[in-house]
Amino acid sequence: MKARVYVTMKKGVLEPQGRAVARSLASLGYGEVKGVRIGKVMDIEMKDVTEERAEKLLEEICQKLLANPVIEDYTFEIVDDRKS
Amino acid sequence: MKARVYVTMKKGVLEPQGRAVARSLASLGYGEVKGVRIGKVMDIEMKDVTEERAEKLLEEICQKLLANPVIEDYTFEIVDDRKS
Amino acid sequence: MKGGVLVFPGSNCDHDCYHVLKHVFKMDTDFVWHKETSLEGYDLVVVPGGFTYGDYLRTGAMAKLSPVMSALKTFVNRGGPVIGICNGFQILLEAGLLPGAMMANVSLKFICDHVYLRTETQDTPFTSNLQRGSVLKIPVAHYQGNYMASPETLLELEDNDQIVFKYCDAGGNVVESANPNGSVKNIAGICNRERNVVGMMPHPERCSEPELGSVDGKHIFESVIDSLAGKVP
Amino acid sequence: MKEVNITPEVIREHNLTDEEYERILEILGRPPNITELGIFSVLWSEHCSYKSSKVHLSKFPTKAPYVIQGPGENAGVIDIGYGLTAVFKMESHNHPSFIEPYQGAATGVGGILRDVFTMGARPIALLDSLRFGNLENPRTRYLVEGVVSGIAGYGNCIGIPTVGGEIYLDECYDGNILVNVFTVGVAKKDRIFKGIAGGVGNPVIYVGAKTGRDGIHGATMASEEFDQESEEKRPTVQVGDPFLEKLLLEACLEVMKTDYIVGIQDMGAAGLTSSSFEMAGRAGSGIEMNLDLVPLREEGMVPYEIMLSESQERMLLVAKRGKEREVIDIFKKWDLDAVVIGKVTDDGMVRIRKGGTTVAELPVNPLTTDAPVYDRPHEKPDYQEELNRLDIDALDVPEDQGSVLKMLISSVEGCDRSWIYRQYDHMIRTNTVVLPGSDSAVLRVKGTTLGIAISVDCNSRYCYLDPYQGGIITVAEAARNVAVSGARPLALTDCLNFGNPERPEVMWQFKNSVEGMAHACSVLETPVVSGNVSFYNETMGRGIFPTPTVAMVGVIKDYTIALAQFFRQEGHIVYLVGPDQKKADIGGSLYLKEVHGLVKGLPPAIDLDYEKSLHRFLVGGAKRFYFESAHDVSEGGLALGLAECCFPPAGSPMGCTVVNPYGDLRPDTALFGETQGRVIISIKPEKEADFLAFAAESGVPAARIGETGGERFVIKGYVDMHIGEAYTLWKESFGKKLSL
Ligand SMILES: Nc1ncnc2c1ncn2[C@@H]1O[C@H](COP(=O)(O)OP(=O)(O)O)[C@@H](O)[C@H]1O
Ligand SMILES: [Mg+2]
Repeated sequence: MKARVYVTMKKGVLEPQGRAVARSLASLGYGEVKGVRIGKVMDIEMKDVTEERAEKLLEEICQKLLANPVIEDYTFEIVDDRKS
Repeated sequence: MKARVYVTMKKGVLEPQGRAVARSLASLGYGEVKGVRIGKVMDIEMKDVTEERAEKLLEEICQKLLANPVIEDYTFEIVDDRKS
Repeated sequence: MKGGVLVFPGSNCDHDCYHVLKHVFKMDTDFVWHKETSLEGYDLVVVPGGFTYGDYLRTGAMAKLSPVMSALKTFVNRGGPVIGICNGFQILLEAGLLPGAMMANVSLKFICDHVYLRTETQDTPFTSNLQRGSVLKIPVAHYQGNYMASPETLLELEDNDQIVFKYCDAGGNVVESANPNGSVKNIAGICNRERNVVGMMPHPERCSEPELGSVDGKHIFESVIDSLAGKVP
Repeated sequence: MKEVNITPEVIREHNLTDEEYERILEILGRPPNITELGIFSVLWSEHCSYKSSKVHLSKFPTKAPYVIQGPGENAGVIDIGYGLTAVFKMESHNHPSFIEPYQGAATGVGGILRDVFTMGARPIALLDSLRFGNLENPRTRYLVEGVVSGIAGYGNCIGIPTVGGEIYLDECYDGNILVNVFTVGVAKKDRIFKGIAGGVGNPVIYVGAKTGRDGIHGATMASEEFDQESEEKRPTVQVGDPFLEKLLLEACLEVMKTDYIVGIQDMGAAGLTSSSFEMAGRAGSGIEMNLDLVPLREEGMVPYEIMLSESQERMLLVAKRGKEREVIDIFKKWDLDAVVIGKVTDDGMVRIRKGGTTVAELPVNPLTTDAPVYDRPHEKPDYQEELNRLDIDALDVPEDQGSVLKMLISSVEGCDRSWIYRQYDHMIRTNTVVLPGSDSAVLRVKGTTLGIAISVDCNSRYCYLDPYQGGIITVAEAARNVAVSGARPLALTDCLNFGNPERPEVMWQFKNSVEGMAHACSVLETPVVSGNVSFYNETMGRGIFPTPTVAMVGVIKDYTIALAQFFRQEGHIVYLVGPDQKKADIGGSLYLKEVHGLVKGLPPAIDLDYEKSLHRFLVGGAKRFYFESAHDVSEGGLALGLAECCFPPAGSPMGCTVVNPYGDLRPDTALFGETQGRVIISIKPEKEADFLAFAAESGVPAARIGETGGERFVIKGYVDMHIGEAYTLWKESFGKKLSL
């Protein structure tokens, strides 16, 4: 089973990478770009799990490891649900 | 207009972060997790652009700046198409 | 008196901290592997700098899950003094032993240089020999030293006198131009409410011997050694 | 696996000539299969076999009483006393860094570190020697940023300080940047490990990262002239994992404390192929391996790919039979894969099996020690004479020497390069007692009084104008940079970066550079103990300046007396020691390049016997506490050299007032000429008599030129600048140039 986890910076948290990219884009002439925020996308491969178990597992590992609740939000989706 | 860009390591290219995270999860007892690959997700905000222009612009900035075509792949999607 | 220097996969400054405790201060010192489950018998614990787990995912994120971290929490709850330096500070943040989080330097560049710190409080075991307002010259070396915390947390830090060091200029003025990484309020180091856990980005172990150009870091180790000596009869 | 037919095309794709293929048929008595052909192609590539350089490299002196291991092993080893050794080597990662600057440079660091810790040494420092094209070219800025952050990314993460280096820009490097990285480690004298597969029946153990399809053909790529087609080879960029290498480093050093290891070697270029063949070659043994046991990162990898993969962070070791478990357990502790994949045999063959069948069976020696060697034709290029012609009198003397100095202070070669080394952790391990910014960095060796001084140098303009003389100066300057810190230069490693050796003019440059270097090495008694050759730094027939980079290693008995180049206090006396500036010694200078846009003339003359006495004087004077600072005069001549003494990277600048000692020369040649063998020394007034007596006794001319102190930088009658302003200009130039 495959899942995708998105970890992004909480609203209000200044995110230096995104700011730098936005600035570079402006200096390259892409004035239309008003803002960039950079987060992480994680492709997770799991074996021998039911969808239910997968959801629980993902929730757990996001809280424990993949995201830092002080500055980050997370969401995830199961990309395919074929048992593998 | 908002868009989301995903930049991930090309298939076959080593992604060391994911490897370390997967190991760490295994040692925490999440043996079901077989693999992790970490990439970037970029939320881009644009102003005064048509959808057509936005697509072209995104394609351009992905190639020029957001992704490193030597080792990374990218995809993007326009998240909402209300003019903002 | 016995010191423990934690060693995680990717700890790099473990040897430097060990060297200072053992050879400069002649303290009985051990390396403590991250799989250990007890810190019984130690009087002082140093969480050294480095790139634990390659700084992958987030700095300190994976280290906080090591077995030794529960032992560290027990040690902290018993009131034992702990200092986290650089990546050690980041680990303490991730583990929730100190409040706030670390972001990439605003320059998006690693920075290795000498900076100046103003001592903001004397009321920790690691600064008890320093005067409030005294200035230290001390090296930094990090990519993620841009400390941030919610406005509420910042208020608490200030109200409870938990800010330990701020970046300043040579004259002790806390000014924007002396801030190497964009850290909020020029914060370089903080402590917990109970004051026995200190985290700081700069490296006192890199300036505790005259041949390294500054001995200002010695005060920090001397403070804790004196505090401990005061407690242990 | 589908058999690939060995057509002439396939042979050519593997960069093997018809003669070389004939030779393969002769050796095997049959046609090779594709796996075997791949193995021949990488082991006989320029990169692995040194086929074009071998005949010349043998001219280097390689011996001294303190040399423990000369060229031929993974790194050179010298005795430094206290039962300790310094283990060092330099290597290039030019082509990979051009394709992907961050990963190319990062894996360059990873590779050189493995070369040193595979010998049992803990690396204590890195240096980087960089060459890029013109800054006007936007790609150059991208490359500089990428390479510097790649070196930082890897070196900082693994926790080894990068304590110095050099950077030059010239349009000749536009299509071929150079990224050379040096590392030195310290090992106990009785605990040196070698890449030897000894003891029949001993297990061959694979450790570290899993094997993926990384950089297949990378070893061949590194030896190939770039052309449009190389674009297609792009997906073969290797990505480094410094965290895994840190684990590998600690695990290897831990396993080396046991008595279980017979031999060990990193898997560098050509991965499993070169490590297995070279280890068997050195031992005169053979190896049998089962590729089914190799940890793989990807599915469906065929023997060809497994043998040629250049995945990073892997090592091959041979352990004592019966100790497999103990060895594997140590790697397990560090969370690393360690697998027995084969054993040592005694028949001089490497046999490789997969899926129950033999997929390659090759004799060791013809692929390694007896690989083809070429004495390629060499010829002086016809443009050389024109290059050497310089009529200085035909050039206008600039009116204001102060503005010239400002130009040099803000040039890439003259400005502050802390923009680079601030990105490198240069203090970790708390050994750096002379920080980057001086002529050499000095590292203390804890538990002893010793300091190790290191410097990396090459003036490729000189080498272009006269490869022989340039080779001499390169070695002499590197040694001088070490000597000014008070350390005695002991031995060097090199990285010889040249164009296409199949062109006679490139071979002429190569041959002459090597001969010049060899001559200087023997007079200065600094043998070559390791090195690396990088040919084919050429794009569409346009080669780089010959760039034989040298990293010198020296030792100072008491590191607490090591000197930096900076003036320390007001009121100290400034001396210039060394021969007088000669008018002609303006050839190839930074001044000519920056002010007149010329790379012409002949490089400065140099007297090596005098140079040797100068080094003795510098080491002796430091020991006797005669000097407060010492700085070698190089690019930019006396004027820039003096300015550099006034500009400490940290702290505040110090003014000085001096006279021009060469009032009878044209002022530009006097102030900016680059006559060799000169050093600017500051001393305390009360030491002057002793200092002068010692200089006379050493046969080193010394001229008092002025004093330190004041708000201004003054060369009386020529330059008068506010020291603070000059300092700011110097500090800010590099960053400004990059952000243009
Ligand atoms: N690429 C680099 N990386 C690290 N340090 C560098 C680099 N380039 C220059 N430096 C440092 O800047 C200082 C001046 O360099 P350079 O002018 O090349 O010295 P020298 O002329 O004495 O060889 C040296 O301390 C050197 O180590
Ligand atoms: Mg020099």
